[in-house]
Amino acid sequence: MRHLVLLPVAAGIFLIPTACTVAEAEKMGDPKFPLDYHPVLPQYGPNTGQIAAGRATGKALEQPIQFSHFVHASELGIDCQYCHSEARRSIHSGVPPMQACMGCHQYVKLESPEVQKIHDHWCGQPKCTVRKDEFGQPIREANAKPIPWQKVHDLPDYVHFNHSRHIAGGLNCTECHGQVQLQGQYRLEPIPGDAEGRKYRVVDEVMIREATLQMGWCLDCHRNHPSIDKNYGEAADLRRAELKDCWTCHK
Amino acid sequence: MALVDPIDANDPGRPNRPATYGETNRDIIRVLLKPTVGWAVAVVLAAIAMVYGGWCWYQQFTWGMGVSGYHPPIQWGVYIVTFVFWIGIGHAGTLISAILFLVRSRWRTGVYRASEAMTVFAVMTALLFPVLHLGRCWQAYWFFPYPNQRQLWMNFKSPLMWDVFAISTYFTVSAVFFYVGLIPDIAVFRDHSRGLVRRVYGVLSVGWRGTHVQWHSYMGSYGFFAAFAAPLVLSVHSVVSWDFAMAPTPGWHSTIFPPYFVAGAIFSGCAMVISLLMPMAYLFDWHKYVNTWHYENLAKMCLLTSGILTYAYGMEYFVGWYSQNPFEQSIFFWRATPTADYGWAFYLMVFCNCIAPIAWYSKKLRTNHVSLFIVAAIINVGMWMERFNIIVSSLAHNFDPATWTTYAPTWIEWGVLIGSAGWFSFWFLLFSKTFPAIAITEIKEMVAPPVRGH
Amino acid sequence: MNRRDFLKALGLGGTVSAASACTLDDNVYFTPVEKVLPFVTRPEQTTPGTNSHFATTIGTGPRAWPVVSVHRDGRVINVGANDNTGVARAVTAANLFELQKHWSPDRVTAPRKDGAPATWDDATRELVGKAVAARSAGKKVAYVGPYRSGTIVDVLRTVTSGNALFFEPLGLDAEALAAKALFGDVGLPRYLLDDARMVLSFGAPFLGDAYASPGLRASFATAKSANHGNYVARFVAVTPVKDQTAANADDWHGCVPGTEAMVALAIAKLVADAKHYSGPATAMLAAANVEAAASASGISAETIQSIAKAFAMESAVALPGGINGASAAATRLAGAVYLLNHVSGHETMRPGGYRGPISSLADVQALVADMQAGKVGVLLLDDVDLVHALPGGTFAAALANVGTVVSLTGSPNETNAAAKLWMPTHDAFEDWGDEEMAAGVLLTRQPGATPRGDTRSMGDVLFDLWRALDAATAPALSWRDHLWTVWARFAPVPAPPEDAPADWTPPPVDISAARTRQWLDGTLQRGMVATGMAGGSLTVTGSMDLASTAEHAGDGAYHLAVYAHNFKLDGRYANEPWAQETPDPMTGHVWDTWALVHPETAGKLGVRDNDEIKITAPGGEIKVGVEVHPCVAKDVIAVAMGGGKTAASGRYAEEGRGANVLAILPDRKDPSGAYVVQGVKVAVAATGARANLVSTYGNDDDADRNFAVVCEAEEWSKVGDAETEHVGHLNGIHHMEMDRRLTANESAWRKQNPDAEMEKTSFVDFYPVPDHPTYRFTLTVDTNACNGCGACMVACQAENNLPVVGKWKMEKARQLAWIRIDRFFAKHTDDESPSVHFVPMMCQQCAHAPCESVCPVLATYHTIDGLNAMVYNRCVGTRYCANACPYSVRRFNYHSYVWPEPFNLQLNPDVVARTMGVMEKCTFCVQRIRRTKAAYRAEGFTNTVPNEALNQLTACAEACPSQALSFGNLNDPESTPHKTRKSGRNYLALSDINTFPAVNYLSRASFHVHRPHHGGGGEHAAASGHETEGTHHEPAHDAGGH
Amino acid sequence: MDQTQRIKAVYSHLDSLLTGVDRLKKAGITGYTVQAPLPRHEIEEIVYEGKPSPVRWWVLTGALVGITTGFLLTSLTHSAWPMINPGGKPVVAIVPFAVIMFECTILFGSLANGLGFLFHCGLPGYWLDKSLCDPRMTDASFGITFLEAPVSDTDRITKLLEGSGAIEVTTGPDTFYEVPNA
Repeated sequence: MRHLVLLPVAAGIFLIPTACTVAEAEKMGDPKFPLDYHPVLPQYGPNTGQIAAGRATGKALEQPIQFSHFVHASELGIDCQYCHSEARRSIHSGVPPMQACMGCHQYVKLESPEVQKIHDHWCGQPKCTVRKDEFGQPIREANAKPIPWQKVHDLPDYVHFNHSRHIAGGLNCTECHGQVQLQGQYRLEPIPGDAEGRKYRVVDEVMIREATLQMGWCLDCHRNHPSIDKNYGEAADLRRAELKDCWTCHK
Repeated sequence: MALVDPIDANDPGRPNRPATYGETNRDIIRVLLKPTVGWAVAVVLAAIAMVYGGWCWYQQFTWGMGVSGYHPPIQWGVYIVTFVFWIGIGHAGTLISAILFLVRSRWRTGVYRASEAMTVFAVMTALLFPVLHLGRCWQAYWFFPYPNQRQLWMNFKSPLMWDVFAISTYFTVSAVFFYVGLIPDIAVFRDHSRGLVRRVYGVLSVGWRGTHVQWHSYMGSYGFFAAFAAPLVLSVHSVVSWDFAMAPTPGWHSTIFPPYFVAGAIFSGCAMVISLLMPMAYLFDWHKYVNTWHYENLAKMCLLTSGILTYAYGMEYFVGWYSQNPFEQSIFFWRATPTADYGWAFYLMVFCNCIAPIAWYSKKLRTNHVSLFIVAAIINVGMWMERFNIIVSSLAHNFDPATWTTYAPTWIEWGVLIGSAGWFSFWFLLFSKTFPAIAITEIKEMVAPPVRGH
Repeated sequence: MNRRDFLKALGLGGTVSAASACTLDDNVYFTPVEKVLPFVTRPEQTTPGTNSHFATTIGTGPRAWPVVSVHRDGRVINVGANDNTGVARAVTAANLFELQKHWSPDRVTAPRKDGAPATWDDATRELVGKAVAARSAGKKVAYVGPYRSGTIVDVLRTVTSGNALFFEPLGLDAEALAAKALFGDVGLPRYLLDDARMVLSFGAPFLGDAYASPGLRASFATAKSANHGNYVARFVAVTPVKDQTAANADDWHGCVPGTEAMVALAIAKLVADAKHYSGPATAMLAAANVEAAASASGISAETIQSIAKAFAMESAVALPGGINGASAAATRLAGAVYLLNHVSGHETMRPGGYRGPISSLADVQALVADMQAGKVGVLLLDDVDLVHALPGGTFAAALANVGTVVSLTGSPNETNAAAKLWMPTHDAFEDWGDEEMAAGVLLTRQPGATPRGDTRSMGDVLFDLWRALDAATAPALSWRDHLWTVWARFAPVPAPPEDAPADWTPPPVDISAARTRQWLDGTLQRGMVATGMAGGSLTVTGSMDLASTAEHAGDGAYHLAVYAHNFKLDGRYANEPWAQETPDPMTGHVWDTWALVHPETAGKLGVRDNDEIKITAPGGEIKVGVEVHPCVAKDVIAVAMGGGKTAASGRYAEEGRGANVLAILPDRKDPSGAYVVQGVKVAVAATGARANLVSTYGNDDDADRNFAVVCEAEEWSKVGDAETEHVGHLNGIHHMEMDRRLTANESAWRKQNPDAEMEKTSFVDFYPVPDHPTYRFTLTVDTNACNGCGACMVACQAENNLPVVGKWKMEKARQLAWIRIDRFFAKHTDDESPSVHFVPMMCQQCAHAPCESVCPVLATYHTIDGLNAMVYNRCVGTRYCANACPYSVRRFNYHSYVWPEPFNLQLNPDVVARTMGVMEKCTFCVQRIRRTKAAYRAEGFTNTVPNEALNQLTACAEACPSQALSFGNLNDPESTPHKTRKSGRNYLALSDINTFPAVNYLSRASFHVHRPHHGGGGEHAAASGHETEGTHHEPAHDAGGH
Repeated sequence: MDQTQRIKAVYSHLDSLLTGVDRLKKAGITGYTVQAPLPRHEIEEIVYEGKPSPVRWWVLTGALVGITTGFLLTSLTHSAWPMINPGGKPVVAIVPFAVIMFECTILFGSLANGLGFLFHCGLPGYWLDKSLCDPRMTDASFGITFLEAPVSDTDRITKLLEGSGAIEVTTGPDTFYEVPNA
């Protein structure tokens, strides 16, 4: 049993470095120069600025307003870039400002509860009516709130995607976003409490992402998309090489 | 039929050899019987060290590499030093089991199983470090070639990629080689146990029966394993040395590195075998199988490789002078300056690796267990210091003088180093208590077979 | 105006913000769902996701810089160079510190009354009430602020009935007093450095921000360049401390602090004699005494004479002392320097410098006396910290007797900590304003962003006060409209209509008229209103007593020299982490205060680097760490200002606190009433403790590794940077023949010469240099132009989201500087002061990069444009690349750094914020390259970017105030890098190790290198000559006549 | 077809075993399994007459597959990204790839060696006949076992084995030995 004497000795040997190590680790919590603490999965934690692509496709997120692309793009035939007008100018496609919604919906479909939600955000309070100026334009309320759309096509922060370059290259929106004009199928239901018995469209799925938006998916086009030959002619080979360069997309 | 005793009558190991096959079995199985207190204490200590190291790694995992003492331009330190150290330790095992097998060296028999176990566990320990020293160790799977949605592969032109292939090959081949050699011996344990233990050993021995077909394949296969492991062991440390030699960093960028590293690895490995087996022999009373004869031969290996190392150190300086490369000259001049930041490390290394082993030129000191153990321990320290010298002092004195700086490891790094020793010892101790740490079959080959006579 | 509205809209959160409460969907990864917040109404003039640029002015008074503020989605994220004013196409470090001040978490952004939040109505009512009460009680309403110019000055003076003081502890008041005495009321003089062959400085830190007027650094670089004329200007500095400015001197004469005035006057007298001057200054020069000056200053009479001889011989300019000359003879030094320039007849000093108000210390002391006497009812405090700057706690005590202390700035400091009423006004990024940086140059300031908090324009606050005090004269307009009206007076007068009557007069200024609006738009885009430059030359109209002696306070054994911290200046940027963490150019120190001690003095004191010493002066004592440094005169202890800021100035000021050297000075002023910090004798003793200084610098010299390369100034003067057959022949370093493939791209060359055989070079390589068909992006670093000011480092930090790591992580050298400035000393003996050489070092974008081939996961590789790419999120963090990098320019994220809010709003969205475990490095601002390429591709699918769009593309090149960095495409024969790569001064860092770097370096011209020459001038000078600077012997004998 | 049964002989001496095997061979009897606690060349020589183990063909195949895999893996994956070119080396650079090819050769060769060993030994062999599970065969004894000796030959074989010096010859159904007290 004389070996057991070793145990306290060993405990001492380990206790001293442990104390030193703890002291060293404690230096990390500095409020002036905060560090990010990652208990489990460092790369996807909050505030790291990184999120994963490759979310499973085919499931719609709960959106604040049951907007139907099907109605607007297919039935009414509105061009994508009528509302998403920044796509040809900027890296963002530009979720349309509420101003754009109000452009039409100050006149049309006012009875729809969904349209009423736009008005509510516009006014910043429920059950509001939109005030109009002398030109008939809706007056912006001071406490207007933007509509908190859930992001469906979400790229990681380390990816640089420039909408305007893709539009300029002649790509169709559907090549990446899928058949959005067919999304937002609806059924008609009577508006509750409406004296005229009008109906409104009930949309089940506002927006579904059809592509994975993963790197390999991007590369499938960047390796050889017909638009490269069309746009670059003789320089197409060089452009293809450039398009496969990491820095084309990564930042 | 004339049966010739394969044992040389003048063999110094002979007096301690068991008389019969049965005695061999009983001697080695005896280790299993009751856990000795010393063993239990050692396992507990190793486990504590392991847990402590794991906790340090957890700190690093959550806070980042910043808990270590690394900073530009010294981006590698204790972790890579320890990595190379453990890989080097592993090499002696393969040398003893494969190369000495091929050259039919008799003294390997007693120590080869334990050395091979040391190899496997040392490589297992070393394997922790490439992962552990990564800034983002959770992405370590990117090192392996597998088809992925990113359509991305790795850079096979990188020495680190060679390293990944070399080390994983080395681990795989060593483990398979080790296990193939173990199979007949596990079968012995199986046949000497009962109940659940017997089932476990039964599964582990994969149904070995000792039939003539099996022995025939075994011998053929074993030879090929040895034949593959021999060049592999030389290549692995060459590749490890290329991790350094392929970078232009002065002090690293040298063609002498592969042989220099291999010799160093065998040097440290043989010393480690001595310092590992001697306590084990005392703990489990293996003196019949592992004794002065083996230690002395290992010490002779150390003497040879110590000479090679000393020559390599000298050559580094000679080439530094002869090449007239100002960067090389500067780094070696700086290293050897006693008052420089790492002068102490250089002279400690020279003492441990070049001067201390000289004691073993004396037969008396070479056969004395105390001096053997002390010098082997010194060599182990010295070989760690050698890697420290190569890695840290070269980086500290990189090309741009405006960035010259020094490096001091933190307690997290020491903790991980301690933890790695615990991890290694833990597995080695578990192994020696549960598996034949001395090769039963091969010992039996040394025993005169039972002959009725005519 | 509509822009303000859109800014409000943008303030609603931009386009995208991460939801704080993440929901998880059932995906394969742990992926938070983000929200997209659209605009309510679309703002005009801007497109979300692109940068908007607003020409504006950062800084006040003589330090006002015309810049553009860069905005993204409603946030100001960066400061860029403004090329339209002709003043300076550059960004200085202080501008970027102002940017960080804008986002500082310590900034007060809403009014406060007695420590409690208040509304602007309440605060204004309080201020007006107190001011009216003070007036009626016969008490003063006073204002103390930094140097300010332009329209606001008159408003301040009117509101305070003339009790507005504009004071900074940086020593310009002596110069203003001297100028007024000698030349009358013309403001400060303007120095023309461009054509000077000799620049003689008595300490003014004119290459840093402490003395900066924009344009001086570029002018100095022009003077130092042989391409401008066939000469290289020689810079002689007479000052006790070789600070960042004096480090650029070809001859530095470390004098005893406080004796510069004697030396200057002696030189002036000698020059006057040499030039046979007879004029109004003759009488004043009579006081000069060369022998007395020599014995007092420690500079030999021969040296003084040779300086004077050189000064008289050729076009030369002398600069005064700034804070380094602020001794008891500060005004006399300035006067002597003015006379020196005057009597030399070189006409390098002209009217037209800064002419805004500069209050002297005497003015401040008068105010302090009033305050103590209880005569000040309301004190309006602007962004100047007098409690910190004035010795003896006098100002703090006087503040207690002031009726109401009002802080008009939102940046806290020790002075406005006493404020009961906080009325934080807009900062430069939010406000309208103008600054008369130099006479006739009115720089305009316009807001680009919506105010960060609930702040107001200072003009509007003052107008409110004015209206309450004197409704009759108060302007009815808002501050902005008032400014526009002021500016519109300079609008071109419209041509009279054809049928105009004979007595037609131009219509009055009407800012609502379309014509005026159009002119205003153009003016705002330019950022400047030219109000008429002053011409002619300065004439001496007055006189002053210039006789001075070495006058020292205190009785210690050592001289104390006080100089301005390069980045914190007098402490005003002490709470800006960028200012704290950018290494001091001379010592590499960060986050602290240190004392420079000459090695010999250190030996006497028995101290080593980082030992703590106690400095005892008549006003008190401080303890600081020692930096043993050869760039300081013997027996002089040099301590930088800007330390000792407490937590009252903010959390980062506290982190890098150090010690306040100003606090231990005796309370004194010079005879004219100027601010005095020099000329104090102190007792110094080692305390035995160790200090905790952190320096990022390694070895002091470049160990013969050809990082810091010099050429002979005379040789260079003959040939300039013209294309030469023997590239680099001026450098005298022996390296391999420059490979033709490095100067011309193979495929580009082949396009031009389709039938020619490739010329064989003597250069054999295992692998060919990669082909760059379109671009080979290259940066040229002219180490002759670089003066070490550090603007590039801060600009890089702002552009590329480099986190600040703090002091204890800096102790482990964890700085994340993608560009660093290596400071090398030339080899020197113990007895002489070395030449200093600044070498900006960034990623060299090697064609055969050692870092690339060792990366196991291809996170770094060579792009087709010749860049060394780094894909951050592919990096696993082996750090092997950093080990392999011969230039040690790769930086590693040891932790995930988080920007304390609201610093995170300054982040550049085009660059990802790296997380822990990832290697990062300079990539020539690839986000800007990508953006520029996309802009040109939008015009046609194969457009390549022309040289003009690339020349200052990177953040460092854009910032560099001396234009030492130029970016370009090596394949383009018109680009600067292409041309300089063939010059005689060109060298590549570590060219012998075959990394084929993209960065060109141009060697620094030195007067102290003499090499044996072999054959003709174009041969390689094989013998590598080291600079042999003898600072104390015969410096100027060769300054003339070549 | 003849009925078969097991015959098992245990030897405690190596020369007796060799004599037994020799006699069986001379008698032209096949179908026996020799067991030994260690590999003895004498047994191999007498049973296989110097014929090498077929494992070597596995090894050769594995090594060739390995070197090919190494080359294809490296060159194909790099050719997929020809513009991602680190350090100025050619896309397919044989010198660095040789290391990978070497390691793959060793790895695949060794794994094939292991597989060949298992295959030719009939391992894992938990289902093997219980007659072969004799603890004495891993301890100090040798054995010759007929798993399916024709019943008609039983007597002849038994006699032959006993005559060669077997200490024990048993016939009949499975014989399973309890583990002795170790």
